[in-house]
Amino acid sequence: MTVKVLFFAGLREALGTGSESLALPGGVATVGGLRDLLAARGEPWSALATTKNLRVALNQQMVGLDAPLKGGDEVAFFPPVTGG
Amino acid sequence: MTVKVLFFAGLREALGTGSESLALPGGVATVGGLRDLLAARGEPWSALATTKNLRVALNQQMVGLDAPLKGGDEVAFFPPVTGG
Amino acid sequence: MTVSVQEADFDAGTEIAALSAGRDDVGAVASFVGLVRADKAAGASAGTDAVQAMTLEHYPGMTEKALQEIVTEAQGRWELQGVRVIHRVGRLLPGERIVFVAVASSHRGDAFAACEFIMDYLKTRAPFWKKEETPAGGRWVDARESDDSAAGRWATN
Amino acid sequence: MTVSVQEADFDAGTEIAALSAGRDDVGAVASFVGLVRADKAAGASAGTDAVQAMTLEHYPGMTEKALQEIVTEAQGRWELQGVRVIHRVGRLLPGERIVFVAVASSHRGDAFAACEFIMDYLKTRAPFWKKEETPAGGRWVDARESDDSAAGRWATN
Repeated sequence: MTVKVLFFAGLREALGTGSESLALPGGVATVGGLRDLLAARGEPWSALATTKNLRVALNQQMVGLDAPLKGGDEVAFFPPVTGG
Repeated sequence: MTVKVLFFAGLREALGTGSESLALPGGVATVGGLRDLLAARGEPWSALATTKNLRVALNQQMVGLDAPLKGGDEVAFFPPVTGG
Repeated sequence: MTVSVQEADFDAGTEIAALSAGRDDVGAVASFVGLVRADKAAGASAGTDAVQAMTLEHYPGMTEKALQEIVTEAQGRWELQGVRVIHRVGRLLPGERIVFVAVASSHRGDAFAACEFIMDYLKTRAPFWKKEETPAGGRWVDARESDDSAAGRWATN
Repeated sequence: MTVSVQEADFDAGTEIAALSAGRDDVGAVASFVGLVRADKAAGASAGTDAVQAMTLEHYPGMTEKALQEIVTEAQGRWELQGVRVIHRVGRLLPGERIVFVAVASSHRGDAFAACEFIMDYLKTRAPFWKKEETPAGGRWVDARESDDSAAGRWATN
Protein backbone atom coordinates (compact mmCIF):
# COMPACT_ATOMS: atom_id res chain seq x y z
CA MET A 1 0.00 0.00 0.00
CA THR A 2 1.00 3.59 -0.64
CA VAL A 3 0.78 6.49 1.81
CA LYS A 4 1.49 10.19 1.58
CA VAL A 5 3.97 11.45 4.19
CA LEU A 6 4.28 15.11 5.23
CA PHE A 7 6.86 16.93 7.37
CA PHE A 8 6.54 20.37 8.95
CA ALA A 9 8.59 23.12 10.58
CA GLY A 10 12.03 22.21 11.96
CA LEU A 11 11.59 18.61 10.91
CA ARG A 12 10.81 19.62 7.32
CA GLU A 13 13.96 21.76 7.28
CA ALA A 14 16.13 19.02 8.80
CA LEU A 15 14.92 16.47 6.23
CA GLY A 16 15.15 18.91 3.33
CA THR A 17 11.70 17.88 2.09
CA GLY A 18 8.07 18.59 2.97
CA SER A 19 6.42 15.49 1.53
CA GLU A 20 6.83 12.20 -0.26
CA SER A 21 4.70 9.38 -1.54
CA LEU A 22 5.82 6.02 -0.22
CA ALA A 23 4.98 2.39 -1.04
CA LEU A 24 5.14 0.56 2.29
CA PRO A 25 6.84 -2.83 2.69
CA GLY A 26 4.62 -5.57 4.13
CA GLY A 27 5.77 -5.34 7.74
CA VAL A 28 4.83 -1.68 8.25
CA ALA A 29 1.31 -1.52 9.69
CA THR A 30 1.30 1.54 12.02
CA VAL A 31 2.48 5.17 11.98
CA GLY A 32 5.18 4.07 14.46
CA GLY A 33 6.35 1.44 11.97
CA LEU A 34 6.45 4.10 9.26
CA ARG A 35 8.45 6.40 11.54
CA ASP A 36 10.99 3.61 12.20
CA LEU A 37 11.22 2.76 8.49
CA LEU A 38 12.05 6.38 7.63
CA ALA A 39 14.43 6.89 10.56
CA ALA A 40 16.39 3.79 9.49
CA ARG A 41 17.48 5.61 6.32
CA GLY A 42 20.21 7.26 8.41
CA GLU A 43 21.11 10.97 8.45
CA PRO A 44 19.18 13.25 8.24
CA TRP A 45 16.21 10.85 8.60
CA SER A 46 17.22 9.72 12.07
CA ALA A 47 15.79 13.09 13.20
CA LEU A 48 12.44 11.26 13.13
CA ALA A 49 13.69 9.05 15.96
CA THR A 50 15.42 11.82 17.93
CA THR A 51 12.94 14.75 17.66
CA LYS A 52 11.71 15.49 21.15
CA ASN A 53 7.98 14.88 21.58
CA LEU A 54 7.47 14.06 17.88
CA ARG A 55 3.82 14.51 16.93
CA VAL A 56 1.94 12.48 14.32
CA ALA A 57 -1.28 13.26 12.49
CA LEU A 58 -3.09 10.55 10.50
CA ASN A 59 -5.49 11.97 7.93
CA GLN A 60 -5.21 15.32 9.70
CA GLN A 61 -6.09 14.00 13.17
CA MET A 62 -3.50 13.77 15.95
CA VAL A 63 -2.80 10.10 16.76
CA GLY A 64 -0.44 7.94 18.78
CA LEU A 65 2.34 5.85 17.23
CA ASP A 66 0.17 2.71 17.44
CA ALA A 67 -2.41 4.06 14.97
CA PRO A 68 -2.90 1.54 12.10
CA LEU A 69 -2.22 2.50 8.47
CA LYS A 70 -4.18 1.76 5.32
CA GLY A 71 -3.53 2.55 1.67
CA GLY A 72 -4.08 6.20 0.71
CA ASP A 73 -3.51 7.51 4.25
CA GLU A 74 -1.95 10.93 4.79
CA VAL A 75 0.60 10.82 7.62
CA ALA A 76 2.25 13.99 8.96
CA PHE A 77 5.23 14.16 11.31
CA PHE A 78 6.05 17.40 13.13
CA PRO A 79 7.43 18.91 16.34
CA PRO A 80 5.07 20.13 19.09
CA VAL A 81 2.99 23.03 17.80
CA THR A 82 3.78 26.63 18.74
CA GLY A 83 1.02 28.80 17.27
CA GLY A 84 -1.23 31.33 18.92
CA MET B 1 -21.68 69.63 62.08
CA THR B 2 -23.16 69.60 58.59
CA VAL B 3 -22.94 66.77 56.08
CA LYS B 4 -24.07 66.32 52.49
CA VAL B 5 -26.33 63.29 51.96
CA LEU B 6 -26.91 61.65 48.55
CA PHE B 7 -29.39 59.00 47.40
CA PHE B 8 -29.26 56.95 44.22
CA ALA B 9 -31.36 54.68 42.01
CA GLY B 10 -34.49 53.11 43.52
CA LEU B 11 -33.80 54.76 46.86
CA ARG B 12 -33.58 58.21 45.23
CA GLU B 13 -36.92 57.57 43.53
CA ALA B 14 -38.56 56.29 46.71
CA LEU B 15 -37.42 59.35 48.68
CA GLY B 16 -38.26 61.76 45.88
CA THR B 17 -34.91 63.52 46.29
CA GLY B 18 -31.29 62.92 45.28
CA SER B 19 -29.50 65.00 47.90
CA GLU B 20 -29.77 67.25 50.91
CA SER B 21 -27.53 69.18 53.26
CA LEU B 22 -28.11 68.29 56.87
CA ALA B 23 -27.00 69.76 60.20
CA LEU B 24 -26.56 66.78 62.51
CA PRO B 25 -27.82 66.73 66.11
CA GLY B 26 -25.16 65.99 68.73
CA GLY B 27 -25.87 62.29 69.18
CA VAL B 28 -25.27 61.31 65.54
CA ALA B 29 -21.65 60.23 65.13
CA THR B 30 -21.69 57.47 62.49
CA VAL B 31 -23.25 56.79 59.07
CA GLY B 32 -25.47 54.25 60.83
CA GLY B 33 -26.66 56.98 63.20
CA LEU B 34 -27.38 59.23 60.21
CA ARG B 35 -29.31 56.42 58.55
CA ASP B 36 -31.44 55.94 61.70
CA LEU B 37 -32.04 59.69 62.00
CA LEU B 38 -33.34 59.89 58.44
CA ALA B 39 -35.37 56.67 58.66
CA ALA B 40 -37.11 58.02 61.79
CA ARG B 41 -38.77 60.74 59.66
CA GLY B 42 -41.39 58.12 58.71
CA GLU B 43 -42.66 57.40 55.18
CA PRO B 44 -41.05 57.46 52.67
CA TRP B 45 -37.83 57.77 54.68
CA SER B 46 -38.27 54.46 56.44
CA ALA B 47 -37.07 52.96 53.11
CA LEU B 48 -33.59 53.67 54.50
CA ALA B 49 -34.24 51.10 57.21
CA THR B 50 -36.01 48.55 55.00
CA THR B 51 -33.91 48.61 51.79
CA LYS B 52 -32.33 45.18 51.41
CA ASN B 53 -28.54 45.26 51.63
CA LEU B 54 -28.40 49.06 51.83
CA ARG B 55 -24.96 50.32 50.80
CA VAL B 56 -23.19 53.40 52.16
CA ALA B 57 -20.32 55.41 50.74
CA LEU B 58 -18.48 57.97 52.86
CA ASN B 59 -16.60 60.54 50.80
CA GLN B 60 -17.01 58.23 47.79
CA GLN B 61 -15.60 55.13 49.50
CA MET B 62 -17.77 52.16 50.45
CA VAL B 63 -17.96 51.87 54.25
CA GLY B 64 -19.82 49.98 56.97
CA LEU B 65 -22.53 51.55 59.15
CA ASP B 66 -20.02 52.06 61.96
CA ALA B 67 -17.91 54.55 59.97
CA PRO B 68 -17.51 57.83 61.97
CA LEU B 69 -18.73 61.18 60.59
CA LYS B 70 -17.10 64.58 60.60
CA GLY B 71 -18.28 67.99 59.36
CA GLY B 72 -18.24 68.39 55.57
CA ASP B 73 -18.51 64.65 54.87
CA GLU B 74 -20.36 63.40 51.79
CA VAL B 75 -22.52 60.37 52.65
CA ALA B 76 -24.32 58.39 49.95
CA PHE B 77 -27.00 55.74 50.50
CA PHE B 78 -27.93 53.36 47.68
CA PRO B 79 -29.06 49.82 46.85
CA PRO B 80 -26.51 47.17 45.74
CA VAL B 81 -24.92 48.21 42.44
CA THR B 82 -25.97 46.62 39.15
CA GLY B 83 -23.67 48.02 36.46
CA GLY B 84 -21.51 46.21 33.94
CA MET C 1 -6.52 57.63 30.08
CA THR C 2 -7.46 54.38 31.78
CA VAL C 3 -11.07 54.84 32.86
CA SER C 4 -13.97 56.59 31.11
CA VAL C 5 -17.62 57.01 32.10
CA GLN C 6 -19.50 58.36 29.11
CA GLU C 7 -22.78 58.44 27.20
CA ALA C 8 -21.04 57.87 23.86
CA ASP C 9 -20.49 54.48 22.29
CA PHE C 10 -16.96 53.10 21.80
CA ASP C 11 -15.10 51.01 19.24
CA ALA C 12 -13.54 47.92 20.79
CA GLY C 13 -11.02 47.52 17.94
CA THR C 14 -9.68 51.05 18.38
CA GLU C 15 -9.34 50.59 22.14
CA ILE C 16 -7.67 47.17 21.84
CA ALA C 17 -5.22 48.46 19.22
CA ALA C 18 -4.35 51.49 21.37
CA LEU C 19 -3.08 49.22 24.17
CA SER C 20 -0.25 47.86 21.97
CA ALA C 21 0.23 50.81 19.59
CA GLY C 22 3.85 51.85 19.13
CA ARG C 23 5.26 49.08 21.32
CA ASP C 24 6.59 45.59 20.66
CA ASP C 25 6.45 44.03 24.13
CA VAL C 26 2.70 43.36 24.42
CA GLY C 27 1.93 39.72 23.77
CA ALA C 28 -1.70 39.51 24.79
CA VAL C 29 -4.80 41.69 24.99
CA ALA C 30 -7.85 40.15 26.65
CA SER C 31 -11.04 42.15 26.43
CA PHE C 32 -14.72 42.11 27.23
CA VAL C 33 -17.80 43.83 25.86
CA GLY C 34 -21.08 43.75 27.80
CA LEU C 35 -24.31 44.44 25.91
CA VAL C 36 -27.96 45.17 26.71
CA ARG C 37 -30.04 42.01 26.37
CA ALA C 38 -33.70 42.27 25.48
CA ASP C 39 -34.46 39.09 27.40
CA LYS C 40 -32.70 40.16 30.54
CA ALA C 41 -35.67 41.28 32.58
CA ALA C 42 -35.50 39.44 35.89
CA GLY C 43 -37.97 36.57 35.95
CA ALA C 44 -39.23 37.32 32.44
CA SER C 45 -40.50 34.35 30.49
CA ALA C 46 -39.41 33.97 26.90
CA GLY C 47 -41.08 36.40 24.55
CA THR C 48 -42.95 38.30 27.27
CA ASP C 49 -41.92 41.21 29.38
CA ALA C 50 -38.94 41.98 27.18
CA VAL C 51 -36.57 44.83 28.00
CA GLN C 52 -37.28 47.72 25.61
CA ALA C 53 -34.55 50.00 26.94
CA MET C 54 -32.32 50.45 29.93
CA THR C 55 -31.15 53.55 31.76
CA LEU C 56 -27.85 53.54 33.60
CA GLU C 57 -27.54 55.86 36.59
CA HIS C 58 -24.23 56.39 38.38
CA TYR C 59 -22.56 58.36 41.16
CA PRO C 60 -20.42 60.95 39.36
CA GLY C 61 -17.05 61.32 41.01
CA MET C 62 -17.20 58.10 42.98
CA THR C 63 -17.67 56.05 39.81
CA GLU C 64 -14.38 57.08 38.24
CA LYS C 65 -12.61 56.68 41.58
CA ALA C 66 -14.05 53.19 42.16
CA LEU C 67 -13.12 52.04 38.65
CA GLN C 68 -9.59 53.38 39.04
CA GLU C 69 -9.23 51.57 42.36
CA ILE C 70 -10.32 48.29 40.76
CA VAL C 71 -7.73 48.79 38.00
CA THR C 72 -5.02 49.59 40.56
CA GLU C 73 -5.94 46.44 42.50
CA ALA C 74 -5.62 44.39 39.28
CA GLN C 75 -2.25 45.99 38.51
CA GLY C 76 -1.03 44.90 41.93
CA ARG C 77 -2.11 41.31 41.39
CA TRP C 78 -0.86 40.71 37.83
CA GLU C 79 1.88 42.02 35.55
CA LEU C 80 -0.06 44.32 33.27
CA GLN C 81 1.12 46.65 30.51
CA GLY C 82 -2.11 48.57 30.03
CA VAL C 83 -5.77 48.63 31.06
CA ARG C 84 -8.77 50.37 29.54
CA VAL C 85 -12.23 50.56 31.10
CA ILE C 86 -15.22 52.30 29.49
CA HIS C 87 -18.68 52.29 31.05
CA ARG C 88 -21.60 53.97 29.36
CA VAL C 89 -24.39 55.79 31.23
CA GLY C 90 -27.78 57.11 30.15
CA ARG C 91 -30.44 55.36 28.08
CA LEU C 92 -29.41 52.32 26.02
CA LEU C 93 -31.36 49.99 23.73
CA PRO C 94 -31.14 46.18 23.45
CA GLY C 95 -28.03 45.22 21.47
CA GLU C 96 -26.15 48.35 22.51
CA ARG C 97 -22.77 48.14 24.21
CA ILE C 98 -22.70 48.97 27.94
CA VAL C 99 -19.20 48.24 29.17
CA PHE C 100 -15.71 47.56 27.84
CA VAL C 101 -12.66 46.22 29.66
CA ALA C 102 -9.34 45.44 27.97
CA VAL C 103 -6.07 44.35 29.56
CA ALA C 104 -2.64 44.12 27.91
CA SER C 105 0.11 41.90 29.26
CA SER C 106 3.15 39.94 28.11
CA HIS C 107 1.29 36.75 28.98
CA ARG C 108 -2.22 35.66 28.13
CA GLY C 109 -2.92 34.10 31.54
CA ASP C 110 -2.41 37.45 33.29
CA ALA C 111 -4.46 39.30 30.66
CA PHE C 112 -7.43 36.93 30.95
CA ALA C 113 -7.38 36.80 34.75
CA ALA C 114 -7.11 40.57 35.18
CA CYS C 115 -9.86 41.26 32.62
CA GLU C 116 -12.29 38.89 34.33
CA PHE C 117 -11.29 40.21 37.78
CA ILE C 118 -12.01 43.81 36.73
CA MET C 119 -15.43 42.83 35.35
CA ASP C 120 -16.32 40.88 38.50
CA TYR C 121 -15.28 43.73 40.78
CA LEU C 122 -16.93 46.35 38.61
CA LYS C 123 -20.21 44.44 38.90
CA THR C 124 -20.16 44.62 42.70
CA ARG C 125 -18.13 47.73 43.57
CA ALA C 126 -18.68 50.42 40.95
CA PRO C 127 -21.73 52.65 41.65
CA PHE C 128 -23.88 52.02 38.57
CA TRP C 129 -27.58 51.10 38.65
CA LYS C 130 -29.70 49.80 35.81
CA LYS C 131 -33.36 50.59 35.35
CA GLU C 132 -35.18 48.50 32.76
CA GLU C 133 -38.13 49.69 30.68
CA THR C 134 -40.57 46.87 29.90
CA PRO C 135 -44.14 46.80 28.61
CA ALA C 136 -45.14 46.46 32.29
CA GLY C 137 -43.30 49.65 33.24
CA GLY C 138 -39.90 50.64 34.61
CA ARG C 139 -38.10 48.68 37.29
CA TRP C 140 -34.70 48.76 38.93
CA VAL C 141 -32.59 45.67 38.32
CA ASP C 142 -31.89 43.64 41.45
CA ALA C 143 -28.30 42.78 42.29
CA ARG C 144 -27.56 39.12 41.63
CA GLU C 145 -26.00 36.79 44.14
CA SER C 146 -24.02 35.21 41.30
CA ASP C 147 -22.19 38.52 40.88
CA ASP C 148 -21.25 38.58 44.55
CA SER C 149 -19.94 35.03 44.36
CA ALA C 150 -18.03 35.81 41.14
CA ALA C 151 -16.29 38.69 42.90
CA GLY C 152 -15.76 36.57 46.01
CA ARG C 153 -13.61 34.11 44.04
CA TRP C 154 -10.83 36.68 43.92
CA ALA C 155 -10.64 37.24 47.68
CA THR C 156 -7.13 36.90 49.03
CA ASN C 157 -6.77 35.32 52.44
CA MET D 1 -17.71 31.70 9.02
CA THR D 2 -16.24 30.66 12.35
CA VAL D 3 -12.59 29.89 11.62
CA SER D 4 -10.13 31.65 9.29
CA VAL D 5 -6.46 31.00 8.57
CA GLN D 6 -5.10 33.92 6.58
CA GLU D 7 -2.12 36.15 5.82
CA ALA D 8 -4.22 39.31 6.10
CA ASP D 9 -4.59 41.34 9.27
CA PHE D 10 -7.97 41.64 11.00
CA ASP D 11 -9.91 44.29 12.93
CA ALA D 12 -10.93 43.09 16.37
CA GLY D 13 -13.71 45.68 16.67
CA THR D 14 -15.37 44.56 13.45
CA GLU D 15 -15.20 40.90 14.48
CA ILE D 16 -16.51 41.56 17.99
CA ALA D 17 -19.39 43.68 16.65
CA ALA D 18 -20.31 40.99 14.09
CA LEU D 19 -20.98 38.47 16.89
CA SER D 20 -23.87 40.54 18.25
CA ALA D 21 -24.96 42.37 15.08
CA GLY D 22 -28.70 42.26 14.44
CA ARG D 23 -29.53 40.40 17.64
CA ASP D 24 -30.53 41.45 21.13
CA ASP D 25 -29.81 38.30 23.14
CA VAL D 26 -26.01 38.52 23.37
CA GLY D 27 -24.95 39.81 26.78
CA ALA D 28 -21.21 39.23 26.69
CA VAL D 29 -18.37 39.03 24.18
CA ALA D 30 -14.98 37.98 25.56
CA SER D 31 -12.07 38.21 23.17
CA PHE D 32 -8.33 37.82 22.87
CA VAL D 33 -5.66 39.22 20.59
CA GLY D 34 -2.17 37.69 20.53
CA LEU D 35 0.71 39.78 19.18
CA VAL D 36 4.34 39.26 18.12
CA ARG D 37 6.69 40.30 20.93
CA ALA D 38 10.18 41.54 20.08
CA ASP D 39 11.52 40.22 23.38
CA LYS D 40 10.06 36.79 23.02
CA ALA D 41 13.15 34.90 21.86
CA ALA D 42 13.59 31.93 24.17
CA GLY D 43 16.33 32.60 26.72
CA ALA D 44 17.07 36.05 25.29
CA SER D 45 18.43 38.57 27.73
CA ALA D 46 16.94 42.06 27.72
CA GLY D 47 18.00 44.15 24.75
CA THR D 48 19.97 41.39 23.04
CA ASP D 49 18.87 38.71 20.69
CA ALA D 50 15.60 40.48 19.95
CA VAL D 51 13.06 38.99 17.57
CA GLN D 52 13.15 40.95 14.30
CA ALA D 53 10.37 38.99 12.60
CA MET D 54 8.47 35.75 12.88
CA THR D 55 7.22 33.33 10.23
CA LEU D 56 4.20 31.18 10.93
CA GLU D 57 4.01 27.85 9.11
CA HIS D 58 0.91 25.66 9.28
CA TYR D 59 -0.58 22.43 7.94
CA PRO D 60 -3.19 23.55 5.39
CA GLY D 61 -6.35 21.50 5.67
CA MET D 62 -5.63 20.11 9.11
CA THR D 63 -5.33 23.59 10.61
CA GLU D 64 -8.89 24.62 9.77
CA LYS D 65 -10.17 21.22 10.87
CA ALA D 66 -8.31 21.34 14.20
CA LEU D 67 -9.55 24.88 14.95
CA GLN D 68 -13.14 23.90 14.12
CA GLU D 69 -12.87 20.89 16.43
CA ILE D 70 -11.65 23.11 19.28
CA VAL D 71 -14.60 25.45 18.70
CA THR D 72 -17.04 22.52 18.64
CA GLU D 73 -15.57 21.23 21.89
CA ALA D 74 -16.06 24.67 23.48
CA GLN D 75 -19.65 24.81 22.21
CA GLY D 76 -20.29 21.50 23.93
CA ARG D 77 -18.92 22.71 27.24
CA TRP D 78 -20.52 26.16 27.47
CA GLU D 79 -23.66 27.90 26.23
CA LEU D 80 -22.27 29.99 23.39
CA GLN D 81 -24.04 32.19 20.87
CA GLY D 82 -21.14 32.70 18.49
CA VAL D 83 -17.40 32.07 18.13
CA ARG D 84 -14.81 33.62 15.82
CA VAL D 85 -11.21 32.42 15.43
CA ILE D 86 -8.66 34.05 13.12
CA HIS D 87 -5.04 32.89 12.92
CA ARG D 88 -2.54 34.59 10.65
CA VAL D 89 0.25 32.78 8.79
CA GLY D 90 3.34 33.98 6.93
CA ARG D 91 5.88 36.58 8.01
CA LEU D 92 4.93 38.97 10.82
CA LEU D 93 6.81 41.80 12.54
CA PRO D 94 6.95 42.66 16.26
CA GLY D 95 3.75 44.40 17.32
CA GLU D 96 1.68 42.70 14.61
CA ARG D 97 -1.43 40.71 15.48
CA ILE D 98 -1.12 36.90 15.22
CA VAL D 99 -4.33 35.43 16.55
CA PHE D 100 -7.86 36.47 17.46
CA VAL D 101 -10.51 34.57 19.43
CA ALA D 102 -13.92 35.99 20.36
CA VAL D 103 -16.82 34.26 22.07
CA ALA D 104 -20.38 35.56 22.49
CA SER D 105 -22.69 34.28 25.20
CA SER D 106 -25.63 35.38 27.34
CA HIS D 107 -23.34 35.24 30.36
CA ARG D 108 -19.86 36.61 30.88
CA GLY D 109 -18.58 33.59 32.81
CA ASP D 110 -19.22 31.30 29.85
CA ALA D 111 -17.73 33.80 27.39
CA PHE D 112 -14.51 34.22 29.39
CA ALA D 113 -14.06 30.49 30.06
CA ALA D 114 -14.68 29.45 26.46
CA CYS D 115 -12.36 32.14 25.08
CA GLU D 116 -9.51 31.10 27.34
CA PHE D 117 -10.20 27.41 26.65
CA ILE D 118 -10.01 27.95 22.89
CA MET D 119 -6.70 29.83 23.23
CA ASP D 120 -5.23 27.13 25.47
CA TYR D 121 -6.26 24.31 23.14
CA LEU D 122 -5.20 26.22 20.04
CA LYS D 123 -1.71 26.59 21.56
CA THR D 124 -1.29 22.83 21.92
CA ARG D 125 -3.54 21.26 19.24
CA ALA D 126 -3.60 23.48 16.16
CA PRO D 127 -0.75 22.77 13.71
CA PHE D 128 1.06 26.12 13.62
CA TRP D 129 4.80 26.58 14.07
CA LYS D 130 6.70 29.80 14.68
CA LYS D 131 10.19 30.51 13.38
CA GLU D 132 11.87 33.59 14.83
CA GLU D 133 14.38 35.76 12.99
CA THR D 134 17.00 37.23 15.34
CA PRO D 135 20.39 38.89 14.77
CA ALA D 136 21.89 35.43 15.51
CA GLY D 137 19.82 33.79 12.75
CA GLY D 138 16.55 31.92 12.42
CA ARG D 139 15.29 29.42 14.95
CA TRP D 140 12.13 27.44 15.53
CA VAL D 141 10.31 28.30 18.74
CA ASP D 142 10.22 25.45 21.26
CA ALA D 143 6.87 24.40 22.67
CA ARG D 144 6.45 25.53 26.26
CA GLU D 145 5.46 23.26 29.11
CA SER D 146 3.33 26.09 30.48
CA ASP D 147 1.13 25.78 27.39
CA ASP D 148 0.65 22.06 27.97
CA SER D 149 -0.29 22.66 31.58
CA ALA D 150 -2.65 25.50 30.60
CA ALA D 151 -4.47 23.14 28.23
CA GLY D 152 -4.37 20.37 30.80
CA ARG D 153 -6.46 22.44 33.22
CA TRP D 154 -9.51 21.87 31.05
CA ALA D 155 -9.28 18.07 31.05
CA THR D 156 -12.54 16.40 32.03
CA ASN D 157 -12.28 13.29 34.15
